[in-house]
Amino acid sequence: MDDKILIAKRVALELKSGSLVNLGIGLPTLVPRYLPSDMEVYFQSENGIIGMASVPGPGMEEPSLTDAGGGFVGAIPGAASIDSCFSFGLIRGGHLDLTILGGLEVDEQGRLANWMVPGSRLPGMGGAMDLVTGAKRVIVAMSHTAKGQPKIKKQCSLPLTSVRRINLIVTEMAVIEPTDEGLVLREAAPGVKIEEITAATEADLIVPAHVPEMQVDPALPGDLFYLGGTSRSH
Amino acid sequence: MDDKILIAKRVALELKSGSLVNLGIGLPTLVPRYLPSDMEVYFQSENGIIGMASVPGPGMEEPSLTDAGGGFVGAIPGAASIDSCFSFGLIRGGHLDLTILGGLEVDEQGRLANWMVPGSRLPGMGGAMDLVTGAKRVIVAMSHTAKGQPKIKKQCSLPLTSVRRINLIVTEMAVIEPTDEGLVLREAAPGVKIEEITAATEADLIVPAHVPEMQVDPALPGDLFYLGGTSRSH
Amino acid sequence: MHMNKVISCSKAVEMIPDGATIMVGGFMGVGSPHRLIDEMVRQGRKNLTIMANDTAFEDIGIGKLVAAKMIRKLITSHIGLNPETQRQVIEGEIEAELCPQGTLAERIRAGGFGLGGILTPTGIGTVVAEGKQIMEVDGKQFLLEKPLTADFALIAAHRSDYRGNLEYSLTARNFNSIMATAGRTVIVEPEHIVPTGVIPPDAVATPFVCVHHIIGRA
Amino acid sequence: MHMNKVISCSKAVEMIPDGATIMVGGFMGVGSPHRLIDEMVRQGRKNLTIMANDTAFEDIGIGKLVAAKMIRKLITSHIGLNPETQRQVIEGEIEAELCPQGTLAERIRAGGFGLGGILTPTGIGTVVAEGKQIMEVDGKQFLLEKPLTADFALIAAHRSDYRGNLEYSLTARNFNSIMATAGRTVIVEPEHIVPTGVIPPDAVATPFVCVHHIIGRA
Repeated sequence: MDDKILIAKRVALELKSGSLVNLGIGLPTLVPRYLPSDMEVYFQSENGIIGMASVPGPGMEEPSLTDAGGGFVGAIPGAASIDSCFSFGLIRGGHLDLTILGGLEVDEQGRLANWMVPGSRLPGMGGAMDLVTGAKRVIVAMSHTAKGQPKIKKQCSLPLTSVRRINLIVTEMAVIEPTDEGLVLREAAPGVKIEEITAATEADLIVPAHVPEMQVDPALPGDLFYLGGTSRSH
Repeated sequence: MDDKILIAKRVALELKSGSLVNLGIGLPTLVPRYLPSDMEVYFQSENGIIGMASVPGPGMEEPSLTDAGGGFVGAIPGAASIDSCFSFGLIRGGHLDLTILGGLEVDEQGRLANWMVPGSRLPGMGGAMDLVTGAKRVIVAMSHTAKGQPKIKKQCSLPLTSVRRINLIVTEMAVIEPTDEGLVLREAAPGVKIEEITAATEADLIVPAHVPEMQVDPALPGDLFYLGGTSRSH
Repeated sequence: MHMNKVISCSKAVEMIPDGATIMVGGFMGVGSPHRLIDEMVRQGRKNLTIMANDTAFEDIGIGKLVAAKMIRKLITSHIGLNPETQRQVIEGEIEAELCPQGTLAERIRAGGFGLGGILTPTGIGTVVAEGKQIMEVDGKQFLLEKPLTADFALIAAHRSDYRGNLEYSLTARNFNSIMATAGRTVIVEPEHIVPTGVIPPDAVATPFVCVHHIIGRA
Repeated sequence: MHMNKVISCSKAVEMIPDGATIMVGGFMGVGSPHRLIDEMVRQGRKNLTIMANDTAFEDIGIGKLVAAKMIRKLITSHIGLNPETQRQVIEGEIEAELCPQGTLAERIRAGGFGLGGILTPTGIGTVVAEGKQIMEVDGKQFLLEKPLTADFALIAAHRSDYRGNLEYSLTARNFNSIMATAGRTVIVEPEHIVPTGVIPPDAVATPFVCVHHIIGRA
């Protein structure tokens, strides 16, 4: 199974019916594909729509209905448009149940760095700092390593996005939960040994006596289908 | 001429076409009656309407369209409804060109007290503190004295509404402008002597060599016609 | 299929315990949730902390909660048209915190939107500033006023869909849309309930995610 | 009869001097005033301070102002999808102040609504907090972020009436309705202009008193 699809399928299990969810650009937008069809989750795009959906079909793009990356999206019946103050009011005010974000680094205290690489990339934080600070629950969905180097480190070398401790890290190797005691290894991906995970992790991991295997449904679709996903014509 | 009508007619001369104006309860709501018919002034009611007008006629009251006192009003074509944050955002943010308010006392520095009488009346400040602090221009329209006692005093004995210096005081006796130098007597009402004004004023008045007579049009209607004015059925 | 948030007026009020902190929408009774207020009186709650722009009139809107002596504490901007509220406040039966109207609205919004307070010029140099922190920003003085939240927000709307998207009508909007962000449980009493999808996204003044319960037709 | 606020795009841009501070609406080009931006480029303004959520793409929206090297200073939340902006910032041609998106939106609103700043938890403990005041309110820490205003706000809307009441469409609203409160001169570029009275009071997202000029049909 593709790493990204594995991560997306596992993260999908964390979503609850009736909740309001914000998805970061990239990998997180794969997650809606793997929700049970009877589950109603509401997606917020921070540029101003609650109830985001995919474009209903080719030719039905609407220039005034896009996601935070500028890609065309659709909307569910009963969607609501809001301005940027209201959108971030919901985020900052604790109305957002969950945000799923990519990560560059997470430290041993569960703090995320995901918005800049000094000297080389200066994208700006966009909505990431508000999201990580304000959402009720933050899940980081990312590859376990980058160019062979661990991304879960004792200390972040990159600037932090927020000092708030995130709630869960899901990678292609493991599910890890930051706690008061430290980073706890909750699940290992199918076929991945615990020694492999600790070797690929710079931070200390607390390894419980029993670490269950990550359970995802291999029968669910395996193609990369992103919410939004329809690029603009630029 | 009725004192209130004299004051309302004089205040009406201060209004400018295209401006946004908020009227306090009572006397100030007489003012719109005396605007030239070719002048377009927009009235805000702080409970959430811009473009307030009188009820178009009997039987055309709308339960959801009222002024800040709960009386029925109407709306011009192109009126806009806003929530209380937006309404006071306009007031505090300097978007309101003028507010016309009643007064209990004004001090020698031009500071208004109009919201409470300790020990006897505790109505609450409602929107008055925001209005006096935030409006670009504040005109106090009030009787010159109360029970024979001056209301324009060296010091207010009542709690201040704001430390902001108001822009003009209009009474049935005079027009007075608070300035850096003090309270300047700008106009005297028809038939009122300057000694009568200074005698009815506790604060020091700066009296210029020439004090013109207050000019109002006696031909304009003389009946007490309040904007809003239609009480609710309670 | 989506979750149905509609409940009866009596069930809604049963959720509210004595001593609760409650925001109530409306301005002089216009845009107040009148059925919820009547049911509160019928069920007889006490020791309530009420946050509202005003207490309307003695026999209208929030004035009925005052008349029934259900209020222990009041955070409000105006009680001048309700002599019974003034009497209870002056005689110490109700503890009242008087707050300028624009400040009250912003404090509720700040509570709903996760801000640590507001910095307003309103009230500087007056009794309202007593005991509060003054902040100087770029040479101007502002009063720090703290955010407000509540256990419940009881609001009125013109229309709701079954998801809880709300539209308001004219001056009946007032504090309702703001309080909808700041109650931990938000209960709306709409004049009409319409099928989801009937209110277009751009007409929604309060998005459904802020609304927990919708009062059904009587 | 009421005042007609409609002017041509070129007349509007002629009002804007070199060195002006300008808020520009839009999010990745969606809901930006594209005709005004094109006219700014055509008339060739320089040394501008631009406040905007992002600089879109190199050939779209605010990206065109970047490409034409018209910007001296930028207050924004995101430049990641415009490599030319990143280049100009990294090479010091543009002075950039990066601001979290929710903070940027609130700072603009604070400027428009006369608040002394905002108190936000966002940015505490990060580089964003450097040099800024931390306020403790009831045991929680907040960053004091200052209000923003501008000489001009250039915004886009779906419909305007001749008075300047505005409606927006879906995610094209974004920063436009907020900036409409914070520009000393607010110029709107609507997709459609309709007779006054066509937009009902409850559908107005920006009331006419905030809007100074309306760009007429091309």
